[in-house]
Amino acid sequence: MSEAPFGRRLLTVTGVDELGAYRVLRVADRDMPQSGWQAGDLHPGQFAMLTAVERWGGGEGERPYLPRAFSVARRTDSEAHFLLEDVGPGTQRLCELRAGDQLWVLAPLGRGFTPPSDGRRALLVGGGVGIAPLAIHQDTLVGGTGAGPQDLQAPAGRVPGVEVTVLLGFRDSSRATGAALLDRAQVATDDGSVGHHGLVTELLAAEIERDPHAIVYACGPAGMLEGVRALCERTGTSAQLALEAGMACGYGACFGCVVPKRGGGYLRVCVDGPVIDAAELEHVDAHAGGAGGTR
Amino acid sequence: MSEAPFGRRLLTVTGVDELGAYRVLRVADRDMPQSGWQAGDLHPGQFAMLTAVERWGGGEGERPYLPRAFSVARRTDSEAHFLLEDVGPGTQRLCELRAGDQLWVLAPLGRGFTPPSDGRRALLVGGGVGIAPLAIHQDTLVGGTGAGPQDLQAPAGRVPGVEVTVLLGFRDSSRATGAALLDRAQVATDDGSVGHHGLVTELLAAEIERDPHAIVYACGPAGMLEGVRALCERTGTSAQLALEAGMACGYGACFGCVVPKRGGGYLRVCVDGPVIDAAELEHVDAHAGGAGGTR
Amino acid sequence: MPMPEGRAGLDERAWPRWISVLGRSRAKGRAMSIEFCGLTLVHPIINGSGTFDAIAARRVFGDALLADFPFSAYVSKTITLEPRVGNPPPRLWETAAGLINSIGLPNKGLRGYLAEDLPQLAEIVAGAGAAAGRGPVPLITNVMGASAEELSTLVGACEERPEIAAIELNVSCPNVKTGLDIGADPVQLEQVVSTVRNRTGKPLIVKLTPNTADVAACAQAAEQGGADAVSLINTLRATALAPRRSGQRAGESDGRAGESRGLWLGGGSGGQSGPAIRAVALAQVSAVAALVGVPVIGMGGVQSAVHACDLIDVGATLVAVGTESFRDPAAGSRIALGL
Amino acid sequence: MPMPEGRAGLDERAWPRWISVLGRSRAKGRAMSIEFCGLTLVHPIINGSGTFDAIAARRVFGDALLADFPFSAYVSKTITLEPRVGNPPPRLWETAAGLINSIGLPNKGLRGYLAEDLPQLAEIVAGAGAAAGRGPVPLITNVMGASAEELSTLVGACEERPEIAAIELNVSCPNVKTGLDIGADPVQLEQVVSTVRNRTGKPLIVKLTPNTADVAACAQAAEQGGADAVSLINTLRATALAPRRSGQRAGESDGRAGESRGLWLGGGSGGQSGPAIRAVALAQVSAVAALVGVPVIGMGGVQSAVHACDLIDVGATLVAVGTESFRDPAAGSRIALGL
Ligand SMILES: Cc1cc2nc3c(=O)[nH]c(=O)nc-3n(C[C@H](O)[C@H](O)[C@H](O)COP(=O)(O)OP(=O)(O)OC[C@H]3O[C@@H](n4cnc5c(N)ncnc54)[C@H](O)[C@@H]3O)c2cc1C
Ligand SMILES: Cc1cc2nc3c(=O)[nH]c(=O)nc-3n(C[C@H](O)[C@H](O)[C@H](O)COP(=O)(O)OP(=O)(O)OC[C@H]3O[C@@H](n4cnc5c(N)ncnc54)[C@H](O)[C@@H]3O)c2cc1C
Ligand SMILES: Cc1cc2nc3c(=O)[nH]c(=O)nc-3n(C[C@H](O)[C@H](O)[C@H](O)COP(=O)(O)O)c2cc1C
Ligand SMILES: Cc1cc2nc3c(=O)[nH]c(=O)nc-3n(C[C@H](O)[C@H](O)[C@H](O)COP(=O)(O)O)c2cc1C
Ligand code: FES
Ligand code: FES
Repeated sequence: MSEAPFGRRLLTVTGVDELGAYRVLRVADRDMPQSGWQAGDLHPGQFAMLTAVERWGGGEGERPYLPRAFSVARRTDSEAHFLLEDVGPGTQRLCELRAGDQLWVLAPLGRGFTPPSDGRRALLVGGGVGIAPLAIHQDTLVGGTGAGPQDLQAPAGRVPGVEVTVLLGFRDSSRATGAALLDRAQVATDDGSVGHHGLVTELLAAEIERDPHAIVYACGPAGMLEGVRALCERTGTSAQLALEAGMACGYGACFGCVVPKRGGGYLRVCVDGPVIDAAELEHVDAHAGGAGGTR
Repeated sequence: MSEAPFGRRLLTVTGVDELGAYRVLRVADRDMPQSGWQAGDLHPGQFAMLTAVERWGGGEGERPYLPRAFSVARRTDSEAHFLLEDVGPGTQRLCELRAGDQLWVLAPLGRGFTPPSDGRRALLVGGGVGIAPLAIHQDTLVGGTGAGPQDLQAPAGRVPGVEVTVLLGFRDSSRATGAALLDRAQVATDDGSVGHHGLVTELLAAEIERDPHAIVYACGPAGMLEGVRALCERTGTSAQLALEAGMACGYGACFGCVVPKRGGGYLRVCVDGPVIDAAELEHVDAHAGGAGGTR
Repeated sequence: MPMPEGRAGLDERAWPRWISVLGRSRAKGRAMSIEFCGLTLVHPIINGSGTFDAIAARRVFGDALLADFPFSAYVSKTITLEPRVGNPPPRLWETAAGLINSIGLPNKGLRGYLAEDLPQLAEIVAGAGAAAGRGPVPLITNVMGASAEELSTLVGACEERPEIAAIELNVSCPNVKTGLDIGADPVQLEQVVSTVRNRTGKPLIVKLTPNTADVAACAQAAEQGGADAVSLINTLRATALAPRRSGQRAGESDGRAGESRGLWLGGGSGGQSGPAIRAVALAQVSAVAALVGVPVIGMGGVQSAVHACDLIDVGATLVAVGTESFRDPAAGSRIALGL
Repeated sequence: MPMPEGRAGLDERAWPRWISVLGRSRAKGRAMSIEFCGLTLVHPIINGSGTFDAIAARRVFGDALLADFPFSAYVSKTITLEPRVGNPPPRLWETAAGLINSIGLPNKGLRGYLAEDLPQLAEIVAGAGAAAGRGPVPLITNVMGASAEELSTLVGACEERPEIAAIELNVSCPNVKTGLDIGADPVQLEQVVSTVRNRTGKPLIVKLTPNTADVAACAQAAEQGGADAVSLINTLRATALAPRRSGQRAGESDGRAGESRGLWLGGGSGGQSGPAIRAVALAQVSAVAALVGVPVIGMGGVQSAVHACDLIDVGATLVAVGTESFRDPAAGSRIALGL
């Protein structure tokens, strides 16, 4: 896993693309490592703390004030991409950014996913903006031949012959549009407007049935993650969950981003996570939930 | 003097024009009374409390937060004009406004100038952004035939045959450009780049010498106002000074905007002023000074 | 001191009575109304003492003020026994999301207030009530004294004036040189309150100081002393230095240390108000409401109905608006309508 | 309590010694240096306890942290006798220009700290010093106890460890259920300080609580008890309610009153920090520096060199940065360079 340079870096927005209910924020960044599994690499699941240079630290209701956490959704050789959902003042401000605007970026932070060992199948399960870390995870595992843009260089991390299955759940069709961020995704929607009418965990159960040795990589709303955790506990499937928590610093300084650890005590999502082995958790509680930071 | 409607009004910016070191903020406003000397009229010297709807109440350094006070510089039948000098976060934000942006406006506020009695000459003496109230004062006295725009309707207040002499002092030539706001102004600059090299009070002394019965109307930096006050005290000339003070409310609620009264106690600039008879003051202190609010 | 759980609006039964009224009334589209110490108020929003000069506002806004009077009860600025001119300027400093004031309680003194201001205020609150087809908006007079004797004189004089519906004791103003701050010491506070309590049958509100170790203990002392209600929070003690170069912007300076600089405020230090103190106010109101039985008037940084509801949800019966009225004179009505 | 004039940096001779050094050194382009309780610091900016976990930061940033270590002395988070897991989440709430935290002082307890954390911290401060061609960055250990006995044990244990350059007593943390807050009562505070004073020859810093009626009196008590320095301000007691609808924005709600809502913070209430408390901090530091002879560490909402200079101008010798480090891990260096 790569170390972050000490201190925020001042980067420039290259563009913000609409993706259904979401936005893809593209930032010019040649210094962040490419994704992979070696020590110096950017590990899929690592995140960044973002602050807009202009109009941050005030405004109606005087928020946002602190930086906000976002998974690196994609790494091209010249850009870092972030998937945004406007759920409050910080994400709203970031969604308003335009090409040329400047951004403070502290990254890469946290512990990411670890690749599947000895050719086991990777089940990528996500929902809402939780699909962001799964996108770069897929890019990295399959060598970026997936839904990634052309200039996506084949990452160091390519795992030869690994089989990747992508299962994504969304509330409605405008959100399901986000599935385009990944390659060959099976989609479930709560309202049945796209794909399977129901929960993504139902699709997951079927896949696990078929292949109990698969490894699950999940990121999404708290409810979904808890469903995945409970299911994998029952079936004895190993799962890596990318959690969220309200964060002030993102680098272990404030002790604000904790989730309860199995057997007592707490884990700091920013340094002990965001990717945490499901076995370390008794349950995923509402505050460790997917899209929506402190929700 | 006209009463203000109770509560801020949401108005739209029609344009912001450059005027040397200053900006002229034009706001669409058909409801504010036209200028004149009757009860219901807008009196020259009255002011407004302005707040930008967007990006006010936060930002780097978390200011501006409170509304800011500005003299009505000109009243056309469709617009109110304000002269701005960028001296801090509030004026900077207002200078950034563009046509179509919205503004909260509480106006008209305070006591304005009273017209010269029995054909006495009006000596308008100003400096820096302090020239703003003098512009509408001249418009009103002479019936708006001066430097005012074409659609400037002849105000009710026209004082037949009144003689108006305008003396303006500026720091340098880029500020002296502001003199264009008034008609037939004699200009003095500290650096001698335009007009008389020296203080406007020197020009004033000469004018008073020539006509001791003239009435002085002054607005500008504290130093200039104190010079005018002291001069008029010596020569027994009656003078009306438009003061400034740091303000929170503009309508008498906070008691924050006071200046010392001759013989003890304080006057609230927003309700007892901003125009105060020089005889009511022992001196104009640094905080009651012209351009720059709380300076 | 952390808040006992089960408080802070968690418990249905803990909500002030009027909220259910409000709930029903909204359904039925009727105006809400609240009982407060025997007074009937049309909504829960009043002004913070010293933040709305109704006499000046009447001159500035004319009858329009009466037609849309923003408060369901009107609180006067603090009145002292002798006249005060207040502190020398500057009296204001804008802070991060707030304001520091060092006004110094200018007022005409008890005699001047009763002779000149009270009749005008009475006419205004009567006019405001009449404009809404009701009786006068209840008038609350806020008084401050350095001793129990002074306060007794003040309260005794108010007792005799029928125009005054209730009395608020300011035992907390941080930016005046009263030496010891009686409001900060529960023992002293209880003595003072019980002394003045005997001087009036009108509702007696004690405005607590936030600059204390245990505001809930002070509130309890006021209650034991016989207060009919408590109000909080007053401003937090704060100060500011003169900017380095005039016109220089916060954050912009290279900040050379050691330049000779004076205090900005003529009064030396002052009191912080506005959004910056909102979360502190919420904690103090919550702690007080959890401990006392008398109604609580909550205030501090309220800018919107959301903020007012937060205070109500932790147990406030009324909410006062102060600094926000400087930004918007009609803030009181805007907030009341949002409820 | 208003500030005596003639203080607050008005008086040349009142400035801390290092400022003139700084003045000279800047001219000569040399690094500044400051004496603080016998320690020599390269600049006046340190961290606030509990706001910078150097061990975690070392893991996240690697040697880059040592090369650009942002503080001239490093203060540990608060250590207690027994281990603490801290408060349940959520622990954070963003406010108007600030942050409320309800962390609950998680730490490994004295034994765990001395055995596991201290050696790592010692290595980090040594590495940071070495990277600048100097000795170790002085390490200050912050301890908290519910009683004089507990504090004595903690201080006594620190006394024996040469890695520890100085000790800071936290008598002020508002968001932990220690029952009575010793720091708020001058008499109690003096007793406690004089008791632990005998247990160590190392510089003893007392971190005062801001949640008190007269912080200057508390500072004086600490000084009389034998403190070598005082530090302030800690966070102001504050709280927050859960947002009505998730994702709902502040100010956006129509604010229906009386909806059942709980406290947001797992710990119930918490402490306000950040820009919102800056003016309160300036007033308290000013009042304390005017009264005590020992050096003062000022903190509260410092985001820039301007804010640090404000504290220095009212008499602080060192300035601590807390919440701003969350926004910018290198804030300490940025501010020190701006001086
Ligand atoms: C490791 C990690 C990775 C993430 N990756 C992504 C990503 O790729 N894409 C993405 O869109 N999001 C991501 N998030 C979530 C994102 O950080 C949050 O959505 C964002 O912080 C919300 O900020 P906001 O200001 O927009 O809304 P906020 O209002 O700050 O947050 C929304 C939620 O925060 C709570 N809240 C409301 N007010 C406050 C307050 N005053 N203080 C504290 N909490 C409050 C409420 O629960 C509300 O629903 C990630 C979070 C983490 C921790
Ligand atoms: C009746 C009246 C009429 C006016 N008419 C005009 C006009 O027509 N045109 C015009 O340009 N200006 C006018 N002014 C002045 C104008 O109101 C001020 O320039 C404006 O308020 C400055 O605000 P700012 O945020 O830009 O700068 P600020 O920084 O708020 O004000 C600049 C000055 O305020 C002081 N200051 C700095 N920081 C603070 C702080 N935190 N809190 C309080 N004071 C601080 C300093 O002295 C600084 O030099 C008028 C003022 C009054 C009272
Ligand atoms: C300019 C100003 C003047 C004040 N004067 C008084 C006063 O005379 N008496 C008093 O009890 N409180 C006074 N206060 C305190 C307010 O009533 C209120 O308690 C405080 O400002 C917090 O509310 P806010 O944040 O909504 O302003 C004053 C506050 C301000 C800002
Ligand atoms: C998240 C957080 C944790 C803190 N933990 C401690 C602590 O363990 N011990 C302590 O004495 N102060 C603690 N503090 C208080 C800070 O050291 C500092 O006094 C306060 O935050 C004010 O400074 P600031 O506004 O720069 O943050 C903490 C503050 C924050 C925000
Ligand atoms: S966000 Fe600060 S410790 Fe995790
Ligand atoms: S600005 Fe508030 S009273 Fe004048």
